[in-house]
Amino acid sequence: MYWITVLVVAVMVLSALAVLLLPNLLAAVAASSVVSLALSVVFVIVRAPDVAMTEAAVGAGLSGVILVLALRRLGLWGLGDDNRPQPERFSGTGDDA
Amino acid sequence: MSLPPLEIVLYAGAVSLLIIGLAGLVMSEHLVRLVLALGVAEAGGNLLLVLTGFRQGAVAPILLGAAPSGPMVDPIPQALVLTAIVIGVGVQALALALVLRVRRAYGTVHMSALRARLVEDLDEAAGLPPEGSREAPGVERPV
Amino acid sequence: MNAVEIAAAVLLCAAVALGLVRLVIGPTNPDRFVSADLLSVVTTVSLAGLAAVFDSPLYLDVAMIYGVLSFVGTVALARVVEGNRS
Amino acid sequence: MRNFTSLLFAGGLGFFLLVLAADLPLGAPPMLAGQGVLAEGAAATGAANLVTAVVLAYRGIDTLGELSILFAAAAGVGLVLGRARRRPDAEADPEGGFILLAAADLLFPLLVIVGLYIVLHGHLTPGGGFQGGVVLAAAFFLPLLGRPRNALDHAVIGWIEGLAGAVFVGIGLWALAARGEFLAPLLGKGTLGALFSAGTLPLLYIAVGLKVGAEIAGLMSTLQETEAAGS
Repeated sequence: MYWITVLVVAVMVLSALAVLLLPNLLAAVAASSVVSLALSVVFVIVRAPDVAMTEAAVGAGLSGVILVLALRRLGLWGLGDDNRPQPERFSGTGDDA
Repeated sequence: MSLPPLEIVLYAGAVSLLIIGLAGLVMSEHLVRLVLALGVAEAGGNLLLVLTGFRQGAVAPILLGAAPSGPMVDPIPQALVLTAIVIGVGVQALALALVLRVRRAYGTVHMSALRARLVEDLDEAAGLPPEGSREAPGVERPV
Repeated sequence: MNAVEIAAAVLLCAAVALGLVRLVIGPTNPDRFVSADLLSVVTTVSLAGLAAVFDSPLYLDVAMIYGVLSFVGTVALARVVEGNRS
Repeated sequence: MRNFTSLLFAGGLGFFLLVLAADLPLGAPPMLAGQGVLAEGAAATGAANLVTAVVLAYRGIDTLGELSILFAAAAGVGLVLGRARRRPDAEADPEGGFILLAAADLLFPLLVIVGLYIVLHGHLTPGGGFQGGVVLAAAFFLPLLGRPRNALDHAVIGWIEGLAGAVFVGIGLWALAARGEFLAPLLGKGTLGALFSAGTLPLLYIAVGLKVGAEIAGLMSTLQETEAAGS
Protein backbone atom coordinates (compact mmCIF):
# COMPACT_ATOMS: atom_id res chain seq x y z
CA MET A 1 0.00 0.00 0.00
CA TYR A 2 2.83 2.36 0.87
CA TRP A 3 4.58 2.04 -2.46
CA ILE A 4 1.35 2.37 -4.39
CA THR A 5 0.73 5.65 -2.62
CA VAL A 6 4.23 6.85 -3.38
CA LEU A 7 3.81 5.96 -7.04
CA VAL A 8 0.44 7.66 -7.37
CA VAL A 9 1.72 10.82 -5.70
CA ALA A 10 4.74 10.76 -7.99
CA VAL A 11 2.53 10.42 -11.07
CA MET A 12 0.40 13.30 -9.82
CA VAL A 13 3.34 15.62 -9.27
CA LEU A 14 5.01 14.67 -12.54
CA SER A 15 1.90 15.36 -14.56
CA ALA A 16 1.41 18.62 -12.69
CA LEU A 17 4.89 19.58 -13.83
CA ALA A 18 3.95 18.47 -17.33
CA VAL A 19 0.95 20.81 -17.24
CA LEU A 20 3.32 23.73 -16.87
CA LEU A 21 6.14 22.54 -19.08
CA LEU A 22 4.51 20.92 -22.10
CA PRO A 23 4.71 23.41 -24.95
CA ASN A 24 1.41 22.36 -26.49
CA LEU A 25 -1.72 23.53 -24.73
CA LEU A 26 -3.87 20.58 -25.71
CA ALA A 27 -1.22 18.27 -24.30
CA ALA A 28 -1.28 20.36 -21.13
CA VAL A 29 -5.03 19.81 -20.91
CA ALA A 30 -4.50 16.05 -21.26
CA ALA A 31 -1.85 16.22 -18.53
CA SER A 32 -4.20 18.14 -16.24
CA SER A 33 -6.80 15.43 -16.67
CA VAL A 34 -4.11 12.94 -15.63
CA VAL A 35 -3.46 15.07 -12.54
CA SER A 36 -7.08 14.89 -11.48
CA LEU A 37 -7.20 11.17 -12.19
CA ALA A 38 -4.23 10.48 -9.92
CA LEU A 39 -5.76 12.84 -7.37
CA SER A 40 -8.94 10.81 -7.39
CA VAL A 41 -6.95 7.64 -6.62
CA VAL A 42 -5.24 9.51 -3.78
CA PHE A 43 -8.63 10.50 -2.40
CA VAL A 44 -9.65 6.86 -2.40
CA ILE A 45 -6.44 5.98 -0.58
CA VAL A 46 -7.18 8.54 2.14
CA ARG A 47 -10.65 7.01 2.51
CA ALA A 48 -12.68 9.84 1.04
CA PRO A 49 -14.92 8.11 -1.53
CA ASP A 50 -17.31 11.05 -1.82
CA VAL A 51 -14.55 13.46 -2.69
CA ALA A 52 -12.95 10.92 -4.99
CA MET A 53 -16.19 10.55 -6.86
CA THR A 54 -16.61 14.29 -7.25
CA GLU A 55 -13.05 14.63 -8.45
CA ALA A 56 -13.56 11.76 -10.88
CA ALA A 57 -16.74 13.25 -12.31
CA VAL A 58 -15.23 16.70 -12.57
CA GLY A 59 -11.79 15.73 -13.76
CA ALA A 60 -12.75 12.97 -16.15
CA GLY A 61 -15.77 14.51 -17.75
CA LEU A 62 -16.39 18.10 -17.01
CA SER A 63 -13.16 20.01 -16.70
CA GLY A 64 -11.61 18.47 -19.78
CA VAL A 65 -14.70 19.16 -21.86
CA ILE A 66 -14.89 22.78 -20.77
CA LEU A 67 -11.19 23.40 -21.35
CA VAL A 68 -11.23 21.74 -24.72
CA LEU A 69 -14.31 23.63 -25.87
CA ALA A 70 -12.74 26.90 -24.81
CA LEU A 71 -9.45 26.05 -26.50
CA ARG A 72 -11.27 25.13 -29.67
CA ARG A 73 -13.07 28.41 -29.59
CA LEU A 74 -9.83 30.26 -29.05
CA GLY A 75 -8.51 28.56 -32.14
CA LEU A 76 -4.98 28.73 -30.80
CA TRP A 77 -4.02 25.35 -32.00
CA GLY A 78 -0.36 25.26 -32.39
CA LEU A 79 1.25 27.05 -29.47
CA GLY A 80 4.38 25.06 -29.65
CA ASP A 81 5.68 22.01 -31.36
CA ASP A 82 3.24 21.23 -34.14
CA ASN A 83 2.45 24.84 -34.72
CA ARG A 84 0.17 25.80 -37.52
CA PRO A 85 -0.56 29.49 -37.77
CA GLN A 86 -4.21 30.35 -37.72
CA PRO A 87 -5.60 33.18 -39.82
CA GLU A 88 -5.85 36.10 -37.46
CA ARG A 89 -9.21 37.76 -37.50
CA PHE A 90 -8.27 40.68 -35.36
CA SER A 91 -6.68 43.79 -36.63
CA GLY A 92 -3.57 45.23 -35.23
CA THR A 93 -2.26 42.37 -33.16
CA GLY A 94 0.21 40.27 -35.04
CA ASP A 95 1.78 39.13 -31.79
CA ASP A 96 -0.41 36.13 -31.37
CA ALA A 97 0.18 32.39 -31.66
CA MET B 1 17.26 4.51 5.97
CA SER B 2 13.82 4.75 7.40
CA LEU B 3 10.98 5.63 5.11
CA PRO B 4 8.86 8.67 5.88
CA PRO B 5 5.38 7.80 7.13
CA LEU B 6 2.49 7.74 4.72
CA GLU B 7 1.05 11.02 5.93
CA ILE B 8 4.28 12.84 5.19
CA VAL B 9 4.34 11.44 1.65
CA LEU B 10 0.80 12.58 1.00
CA TYR B 11 1.41 15.93 2.59
CA ALA B 12 4.49 16.45 0.46
CA GLY B 13 2.48 15.60 -2.63
CA ALA B 14 -0.22 18.10 -1.71
CA VAL B 15 2.30 20.84 -0.93
CA SER B 16 4.19 20.25 -4.16
CA LEU B 17 0.95 20.45 -6.15
CA LEU B 18 0.20 23.74 -4.42
CA ILE B 19 3.69 25.05 -5.14
CA ILE B 20 3.65 23.94 -8.76
CA GLY B 21 0.28 25.56 -9.24
CA LEU B 22 1.36 28.82 -7.64
CA ALA B 23 4.58 28.90 -9.64
CA GLY B 24 2.55 28.36 -12.78
CA LEU B 25 0.19 31.15 -11.78
CA VAL B 26 3.08 33.56 -11.44
CA MET B 27 5.16 32.42 -14.38
CA SER B 28 2.76 31.36 -17.09
CA GLU B 29 2.70 33.43 -20.22
CA HIS B 30 -0.48 32.12 -21.78
CA LEU B 31 -3.81 32.85 -20.12
CA VAL B 32 -5.21 29.35 -20.62
CA ARG B 33 -2.14 27.86 -19.00
CA LEU B 34 -2.77 30.23 -16.11
CA VAL B 35 -6.24 28.73 -15.73
CA LEU B 36 -4.72 25.24 -15.81
CA ALA B 37 -2.20 26.22 -13.15
CA LEU B 38 -5.03 27.57 -11.04
CA GLY B 39 -6.70 24.17 -11.27
CA VAL B 40 -3.51 22.42 -10.18
CA ALA B 41 -3.09 24.71 -7.18
CA GLU B 42 -6.73 24.17 -6.26
CA ALA B 43 -6.24 20.40 -6.41
CA GLY B 44 -3.31 20.72 -4.02
CA GLY B 45 -5.35 22.79 -1.60
CA ASN B 46 -8.20 20.30 -1.69
CA LEU B 47 -5.86 17.41 -0.99
CA LEU B 48 -4.33 19.34 1.88
CA LEU B 49 -7.78 19.89 3.41
CA VAL B 50 -8.77 16.25 3.08
CA LEU B 51 -5.48 15.13 4.61
CA THR B 52 -6.25 16.96 7.84
CA GLY B 53 -8.97 14.41 8.54
CA PHE B 54 -7.02 11.34 7.53
CA ARG B 55 -5.53 8.80 9.86
CA GLN B 56 -4.17 5.40 9.11
CA GLY B 57 -6.33 2.39 9.80
CA ALA B 58 -9.56 4.38 9.74
CA VAL B 59 -12.44 3.60 7.43
CA ALA B 60 -14.56 5.87 5.25
CA PRO B 61 -17.26 7.82 7.13
CA ILE B 62 -20.08 5.77 5.68
CA LEU B 63 -21.98 3.30 7.78
CA LEU B 64 -22.43 -0.14 6.25
CA GLY B 65 -24.71 -2.20 8.37
CA ALA B 66 -25.24 -1.26 11.98
CA ALA B 67 -22.01 -0.67 13.85
CA PRO B 68 -18.92 1.03 12.47
CA SER B 69 -15.95 -1.30 12.40
CA GLY B 70 -13.07 0.65 13.84
CA PRO B 71 -12.35 4.37 13.77
CA MET B 72 -13.54 6.63 10.95
CA VAL B 73 -11.91 9.55 9.21
CA ASP B 74 -13.21 13.04 9.84
CA PRO B 75 -16.20 13.77 7.55
CA ILE B 76 -16.18 17.56 7.90
CA PRO B 77 -13.13 18.36 5.72
CA GLN B 78 -14.51 15.97 3.13
CA ALA B 79 -17.79 17.84 3.04
CA LEU B 80 -15.94 21.14 2.68
CA VAL B 81 -13.82 19.82 -0.19
CA LEU B 82 -16.87 18.33 -1.88
CA THR B 83 -18.33 21.78 -2.35
CA ALA B 84 -14.94 23.31 -3.11
CA ILE B 85 -14.40 21.04 -6.10
CA VAL B 86 -17.76 21.87 -7.65
CA ILE B 87 -17.18 25.57 -7.12
CA GLY B 88 -13.77 25.13 -8.70
CA VAL B 89 -15.39 23.98 -11.92
CA GLY B 90 -17.63 27.03 -11.94
CA VAL B 91 -14.63 29.27 -11.39
CA GLN B 92 -12.72 27.53 -14.14
CA ALA B 93 -15.56 27.93 -16.61
CA LEU B 94 -15.98 31.59 -15.73
CA ALA B 95 -12.25 32.18 -16.05
CA LEU B 96 -12.21 30.57 -19.47
CA ALA B 97 -15.16 32.68 -20.55
CA LEU B 98 -13.25 35.75 -19.44
CA VAL B 99 -10.22 34.56 -21.41
CA LEU B 100 -12.41 34.25 -24.49
CA ARG B 101 -13.72 37.73 -23.84
CA VAL B 102 -10.19 39.12 -23.46
CA ARG B 103 -9.28 37.51 -26.72
CA ARG B 104 -12.27 39.13 -28.37
CA ALA B 105 -11.46 42.54 -26.93
CA TYR B 106 -7.67 42.59 -27.27
CA GLY B 107 -6.95 39.94 -29.85
CA THR B 108 -4.30 38.27 -27.75
CA VAL B 109 -4.08 35.94 -24.80
CA HIS B 110 -0.41 36.37 -24.05
CA MET B 111 0.49 38.11 -20.84
CA SER B 112 3.28 40.32 -22.14
CA ALA B 113 1.36 41.55 -25.17
CA LEU B 114 -1.70 42.05 -23.00
CA ARG B 115 0.31 44.03 -20.47
CA ALA B 116 1.68 46.28 -23.20
CA ARG B 117 -1.81 46.86 -24.53
CA LEU B 118 -3.12 47.66 -21.07
CA VAL B 119 -0.30 50.13 -20.47
CA GLU B 120 -1.08 51.78 -23.80
CA ASP B 121 -4.73 52.02 -22.88
CA LEU B 122 -3.89 53.52 -19.52
CA ASP B 123 -1.60 56.05 -21.16
CA GLU B 124 -4.28 56.97 -23.62
CA ALA B 125 -6.83 57.38 -20.85
CA ALA B 126 -4.40 59.50 -18.85
CA GLY B 127 -3.64 61.67 -21.86
CA LEU B 128 0.05 60.77 -21.94
CA PRO B 129 1.79 60.65 -25.28
CA PRO B 130 1.99 57.05 -26.48
CA GLU B 131 5.61 57.23 -27.53
CA GLY B 132 6.90 56.67 -24.03
CA SER B 133 5.52 53.24 -23.65
CA ARG B 134 6.75 52.21 -27.05
CA GLU B 135 10.26 53.43 -26.62
CA ALA B 136 10.76 52.08 -23.14
CA PRO B 137 8.25 49.30 -22.62
CA GLY B 138 9.85 48.01 -19.46
CA VAL B 139 9.61 51.26 -17.53
CA GLU B 140 6.83 51.55 -15.02
CA ARG B 141 4.63 54.51 -15.76
CA PRO B 142 2.80 56.42 -13.09
CA VAL B 143 -0.76 55.24 -13.13
CA MET C 1 -2.57 -7.61 0.36
CA ASN C 2 -2.14 -11.11 -0.96
CA ALA C 3 0.01 -12.25 -3.85
CA VAL C 4 -2.67 -11.74 -6.50
CA GLU C 5 -3.27 -8.18 -5.45
CA ILE C 6 0.43 -7.40 -5.37
CA ALA C 7 0.83 -8.84 -8.87
CA ALA C 8 -2.08 -6.75 -10.11
CA ALA C 9 -0.58 -3.67 -8.50
CA VAL C 10 2.78 -4.26 -10.16
CA LEU C 11 1.16 -4.73 -13.57
CA LEU C 12 -0.93 -1.62 -13.15
CA CYS C 13 2.14 0.36 -12.12
CA ALA C 14 3.90 -0.78 -15.27
CA ALA C 15 0.90 0.29 -17.36
CA VAL C 16 0.86 3.69 -15.67
CA ALA C 17 4.57 4.18 -16.29
CA LEU C 18 4.26 3.32 -19.97
CA GLY C 19 1.24 5.57 -20.41
CA LEU C 20 2.99 8.43 -18.64
CA VAL C 21 6.01 8.12 -20.93
CA ARG C 22 3.76 8.34 -23.96
CA LEU C 23 1.92 11.30 -22.45
CA VAL C 24 5.10 13.30 -21.99
CA ILE C 25 7.07 12.42 -25.10
CA GLY C 26 4.17 11.72 -27.45
CA PRO C 27 5.16 13.38 -30.68
CA THR C 28 1.66 14.38 -31.74
CA ASN C 29 -1.50 15.34 -29.93
CA PRO C 30 -3.47 12.15 -30.72
CA ASP C 31 -0.72 10.12 -29.05
CA ARG C 32 -1.19 12.13 -25.90
CA PHE C 33 -4.96 11.79 -25.96
CA VAL C 34 -4.76 8.05 -26.42
CA SER C 35 -2.35 7.82 -23.52
CA ALA C 36 -4.66 9.93 -21.36
CA ASP C 37 -7.49 7.60 -22.26
CA LEU C 38 -5.32 4.59 -21.45
CA LEU C 39 -4.45 6.12 -18.10
CA SER C 40 -8.11 6.69 -17.30
CA VAL C 41 -8.90 3.04 -18.09
CA VAL C 42 -6.00 1.96 -15.88
CA THR C 43 -7.33 4.24 -13.17
CA THR C 44 -10.77 2.68 -13.41
CA VAL C 45 -9.27 -0.77 -12.97
CA SER C 46 -7.07 0.32 -10.11
CA LEU C 47 -10.01 1.95 -8.33
CA ALA C 48 -11.84 -1.36 -8.55
CA GLY C 49 -8.70 -3.07 -7.29
CA LEU C 50 -8.48 -0.66 -4.36
CA ALA C 51 -12.07 -1.56 -3.51
CA ALA C 52 -10.95 -5.18 -3.35
CA VAL C 53 -7.91 -4.32 -1.24
CA PHE C 54 -9.95 -2.25 1.21
CA ASP C 55 -12.60 -4.97 1.22
CA SER C 56 -15.40 -2.45 0.89
CA PRO C 57 -17.96 -2.13 -1.91
CA LEU C 58 -18.24 1.63 -1.41
CA TYR C 59 -15.34 2.40 -3.69
CA LEU C 60 -16.85 0.56 -6.64
CA ASP C 61 -19.18 3.51 -7.22
CA VAL C 62 -16.17 5.71 -7.82
CA ALA C 63 -14.84 3.29 -10.41
CA MET C 64 -18.22 3.20 -12.10
CA ILE C 65 -18.41 6.97 -12.36
CA TYR C 66 -14.90 7.12 -13.68
CA GLY C 67 -15.48 4.47 -16.30
CA VAL C 68 -18.66 6.09 -17.53
CA LEU C 69 -17.44 9.66 -17.61
CA SER C 70 -13.95 9.17 -19.01
CA PHE C 71 -15.63 8.18 -22.27
CA VAL C 72 -17.28 11.60 -22.48
CA GLY C 73 -14.02 13.41 -21.89
CA THR C 74 -12.18 11.34 -24.47
CA VAL C 75 -14.94 11.87 -27.01
CA ALA C 76 -14.78 15.63 -26.49
CA LEU C 77 -11.02 15.63 -27.05
CA ALA C 78 -11.38 13.44 -30.12
CA ARG C 79 -14.10 15.63 -31.58
CA VAL C 80 -11.93 18.67 -31.19
CA VAL C 81 -8.99 17.07 -32.93
CA GLU C 82 -11.30 15.91 -35.70
CA GLY C 83 -12.82 19.35 -36.14
CA ASN C 84 -9.36 20.83 -36.24
CA ARG C 85 -8.28 18.59 -39.05
CA SER C 86 -11.25 19.06 -41.35
CA MET D 1 14.75 37.77 -13.75
CA ARG D 2 11.05 37.63 -13.21
CA ASN D 3 11.09 33.86 -13.44
CA PHE D 4 13.89 33.75 -10.92
CA THR D 5 11.97 35.79 -8.35
CA SER D 6 8.87 33.69 -9.01
CA LEU D 7 10.77 30.49 -8.39
CA LEU D 8 12.28 32.01 -5.27
CA PHE D 9 8.81 32.87 -4.03
CA ALA D 10 7.48 29.40 -4.78
CA GLY D 11 10.45 27.72 -3.15
CA GLY D 12 10.16 29.85 -0.06
CA LEU D 13 6.50 29.09 0.25
CA GLY D 14 7.21 25.39 -0.15
CA PHE D 15 9.86 25.48 2.54
CA PHE D 16 7.47 27.31 4.83
CA LEU D 17 4.73 24.73 4.29
CA LEU D 18 7.13 21.83 4.80
CA VAL D 19 8.38 23.32 8.04
CA LEU D 20 4.77 23.73 9.07
CA ALA D 21 4.26 20.03 8.40
CA ALA D 22 6.61 19.12 11.21
CA ASP D 23 4.18 20.46 13.80
CA LEU D 24 0.95 19.32 12.23
CA PRO D 25 -0.92 16.67 14.20
CA LEU D 26 -1.05 14.34 11.22
CA GLY D 27 -3.01 11.21 11.89
CA ALA D 28 -4.52 12.54 15.10
CA PRO D 29 -8.14 11.79 15.99
CA PRO D 30 -10.68 14.10 14.35
CA MET D 31 -11.48 17.52 15.69
CA LEU D 32 -14.24 17.86 18.27
CA ALA D 33 -16.86 18.73 15.69
CA GLY D 34 -15.84 15.73 13.64
CA GLN D 35 -16.02 13.47 16.66
CA GLY D 36 -19.49 14.78 17.40
CA VAL D 37 -20.66 14.14 13.86
CA LEU D 38 -19.16 10.66 13.88
CA ALA D 39 -20.80 9.82 17.19
CA GLU D 40 -24.26 11.25 16.66
CA GLY D 41 -24.64 12.16 12.99
CA ALA D 42 -26.25 8.94 11.88
CA ALA D 43 -28.76 8.90 14.73
CA ALA D 44 -29.56 12.59 14.38
CA THR D 45 -30.10 12.69 10.63
CA GLY D 46 -30.76 9.10 9.62
CA ALA D 47 -28.22 9.23 6.80
CA ALA D 48 -25.74 6.38 6.57
CA ASN D 49 -23.34 8.58 4.62
CA LEU D 50 -21.98 11.00 7.19
CA VAL D 51 -20.57 13.32 4.53
CA THR D 52 -24.09 13.76 3.21
CA ALA D 53 -25.25 14.42 6.76
CA VAL D 54 -22.69 17.19 7.08
CA VAL D 55 -23.36 18.66 3.63
CA LEU D 56 -27.14 18.76 3.84
CA ALA D 57 -28.10 18.68 7.50
CA TYR D 58 -25.34 20.38 9.46
CA ARG D 59 -24.21 22.75 6.71
CA GLY D 60 -27.34 22.97 4.58
CA ILE D 61 -27.24 26.72 4.32
CA ASP D 62 -23.66 26.51 3.09
CA THR D 63 -24.83 24.20 0.35
CA LEU D 64 -27.45 26.75 -0.59
CA GLY D 65 -24.72 29.37 -0.80
CA GLU D 66 -22.64 27.05 -2.92
CA LEU D 67 -25.54 26.51 -5.29
CA SER D 68 -25.92 30.24 -5.66
CA ILE D 69 -22.19 30.58 -6.39
CA LEU D 70 -22.51 27.95 -9.10
CA PHE D 71 -25.56 29.74 -10.47
CA ALA D 72 -23.62 32.99 -10.52
CA ALA D 73 -20.77 31.31 -12.37
CA ALA D 74 -23.07 29.79 -14.98
CA ALA D 75 -24.92 33.07 -15.41
CA GLY D 76 -21.59 34.88 -15.65
CA VAL D 77 -20.43 32.58 -18.43
CA GLY D 78 -23.63 33.22 -20.34
CA LEU D 79 -23.33 36.93 -19.76
CA VAL D 80 -19.68 37.20 -20.74
CA LEU D 81 -19.98 35.08 -23.85
CA GLY D 82 -23.21 36.66 -24.96
CA ARG D 83 -26.06 34.80 -26.56
CA ALA D 84 -25.40 32.21 -29.16
CA ARG D 85 -25.01 34.08 -32.39
CA ARG D 86 -25.18 31.30 -34.89
CA ARG D 87 -24.93 32.93 -38.26
CA PRO D 88 -27.15 31.25 -40.84
CA ASP D 89 -24.25 30.95 -43.25
CA ALA D 90 -21.89 29.70 -40.57
CA GLU D 91 -20.38 26.39 -41.45
CA ALA D 92 -21.52 24.03 -38.74
CA ASP D 93 -19.41 21.15 -37.54
CA PRO D 94 -19.90 17.89 -39.35
CA GLU D 95 -21.81 15.17 -37.59
CA GLY D 96 -19.87 12.61 -35.68
CA GLY D 97 -18.95 9.29 -37.17
CA PHE D 98 -20.90 6.09 -36.74
CA ILE D 99 -19.03 5.06 -33.62
CA LEU D 100 -19.72 8.32 -31.84
CA LEU D 101 -23.39 8.45 -32.83
CA ALA D 102 -24.05 4.84 -31.86
CA ALA D 103 -22.15 5.20 -28.59
CA ALA D 104 -24.00 8.40 -27.75
CA ASP D 105 -27.37 6.73 -28.35
CA LEU D 106 -26.40 3.66 -26.34
CA LEU D 107 -24.77 5.53 -23.49
CA PHE D 108 -27.47 8.14 -23.00
CA PRO D 109 -29.92 5.93 -21.04
CA LEU D 110 -27.05 4.32 -19.18
CA LEU D 111 -25.69 7.69 -18.10
CA VAL D 112 -29.14 8.87 -17.04
CA ILE D 113 -29.67 5.74 -14.96
CA VAL D 114 -26.24 6.02 -13.36
CA GLY D 115 -26.81 9.68 -12.58
CA LEU D 116 -30.19 9.04 -11.01
CA TYR D 117 -28.75 6.17 -9.00
CA ILE D 118 -25.97 8.35 -7.71
CA VAL D 119 -28.40 11.13 -6.79
CA LEU D 120 -30.97 8.88 -5.16
CA HIS D 121 -28.47 6.89 -3.11
CA GLY D 122 -26.61 9.96 -1.94
CA HIS D 123 -27.53 9.32 1.69
CA LEU D 124 -26.48 5.66 1.61
CA THR D 125 -23.40 5.31 -0.56
CA PRO D 126 -20.80 7.79 -1.77
CA GLY D 127 -22.28 10.20 -4.22
CA GLY D 128 -25.09 12.65 -4.15
CA GLY D 129 -26.47 15.63 -5.92
CA PHE D 130 -23.24 17.15 -7.12
CA GLN D 131 -21.73 14.01 -8.63
CA GLY D 132 -25.02 12.76 -10.00
CA GLY D 133 -25.77 16.18 -11.42
CA VAL D 134 -22.47 16.17 -13.28
CA VAL D 135 -23.26 12.73 -14.70
CA LEU D 136 -26.71 13.89 -15.80
CA ALA D 137 -25.20 16.94 -17.46
CA ALA D 138 -22.73 14.71 -19.29
CA ALA D 139 -25.61 12.50 -20.37
CA PHE D 140 -27.41 15.39 -21.98
CA PHE D 141 -24.25 16.86 -23.44
CA LEU D 142 -22.96 13.68 -25.09
CA PRO D 143 -25.57 13.66 -27.92
CA LEU D 144 -24.66 17.27 -28.63
CA LEU D 145 -21.09 16.22 -29.30
CA GLY D 146 -22.31 13.82 -31.93
CA ARG D 147 -24.89 16.12 -33.49
CA PRO D 148 -23.64 19.68 -33.17
CA ARG D 149 -26.63 21.11 -35.03
CA ASN D 150 -28.97 20.21 -32.20
CA ALA D 151 -29.02 22.42 -29.17
CA LEU D 152 -30.35 22.24 -25.67
CA ASP D 153 -33.36 24.41 -25.02
CA HIS D 154 -32.13 27.06 -22.66
CA ALA D 155 -35.64 27.99 -21.55
CA VAL D 156 -36.27 24.43 -20.33
CA ILE D 157 -32.90 24.40 -18.59
CA GLY D 158 -33.74 27.67 -16.88
CA TRP D 159 -37.09 26.32 -15.70
CA ILE D 160 -35.54 23.14 -14.29
CA GLU D 161 -32.89 25.16 -12.54
CA GLY D 162 -35.30 27.65 -11.04
CA LEU D 163 -37.72 24.95 -9.96
CA ALA D 164 -34.99 22.92 -8.27
CA GLY D 165 -33.70 25.98 -6.44
CA ALA D 166 -37.22 26.87 -5.35
CA VAL D 167 -37.75 23.33 -4.06
CA PHE D 168 -34.53 23.54 -2.04
CA VAL D 169 -35.47 26.86 -0.48
CA GLY D 170 -39.06 25.71 -0.04
CA ILE D 171 -38.03 22.66 1.96
CA GLY D 172 -35.86 24.93 4.06
CA LEU D 173 -38.75 27.32 4.69
CA TRP D 174 -41.04 24.41 5.52
CA ALA D 175 -38.51 23.29 8.11
CA LEU D 176 -38.37 26.85 9.40
CA ALA D 177 -42.13 26.86 9.85
CA ALA D 178 -42.32 23.39 11.38
CA ARG D 179 -39.20 23.19 13.50
CA GLY D 180 -38.05 26.75 13.88
CA GLU D 181 -34.75 26.20 12.05
CA PHE D 182 -33.97 26.78 8.40
CA LEU D 183 -33.28 23.45 6.65
CA ALA D 184 -33.75 21.41 9.82
CA PRO D 185 -34.28 17.70 9.10
CA LEU D 186 -37.94 16.84 8.75
CA LEU D 187 -40.03 13.72 8.28
CA GLY D 188 -39.30 10.31 9.73
CA LYS D 189 -35.74 9.09 9.94
CA GLY D 190 -36.66 5.58 8.81
CA THR D 191 -34.31 2.67 9.25
CA LEU D 192 -30.64 3.38 8.71
CA GLY D 193 -29.55 2.19 5.29
CA ALA D 194 -32.99 1.97 3.67
CA LEU D 195 -33.71 3.91 0.48
CA PHE D 196 -36.61 5.80 2.03
CA SER D 197 -34.86 7.10 5.08
CA ALA D 198 -33.13 10.22 6.36
CA GLY D 199 -36.23 12.40 6.09
CA THR D 200 -35.89 15.31 3.69
CA LEU D 201 -32.23 14.77 2.82
CA PRO D 202 -32.89 12.72 -0.34
CA LEU D 203 -35.39 15.33 -1.52
CA LEU D 204 -32.82 18.06 -0.99
CA TYR D 205 -30.23 16.04 -2.86
CA ILE D 206 -32.60 15.49 -5.78
CA ALA D 207 -33.11 19.25 -5.98
CA VAL D 208 -29.33 19.80 -5.82
CA GLY D 209 -28.75 17.20 -8.52
CA LEU D 210 -31.28 18.71 -10.91
CA LYS D 211 -29.97 22.21 -10.33
CA VAL D 212 -26.31 21.29 -10.75
CA GLY D 213 -27.06 19.16 -13.78
CA ALA D 214 -29.10 21.88 -15.46
CA GLU D 215 -26.51 24.55 -14.74
CA ILE D 216 -23.57 22.54 -16.00
CA ALA D 217 -25.40 21.30 -19.08
CA GLY D 218 -26.38 24.86 -19.90
CA LEU D 219 -22.82 26.01 -19.36
CA MET D 220 -21.30 23.43 -21.67
CA SER D 221 -24.00 24.02 -24.22
CA THR D 222 -23.31 27.75 -24.16
CA LEU D 223 -19.62 27.15 -24.70
CA GLN D 224 -20.28 24.84 -27.62
CA GLU D 225 -22.96 26.90 -29.34
CA THR D 226 -21.11 30.16 -29.32
CA GLU D 227 -18.05 28.32 -30.49
CA ALA D 228 -19.91 27.23 -33.60
CA ALA D 229 -20.64 30.83 -34.44
CA GLY D 230 -17.01 31.83 -34.44
CA SER D 231 -15.50 34.39 -32.18
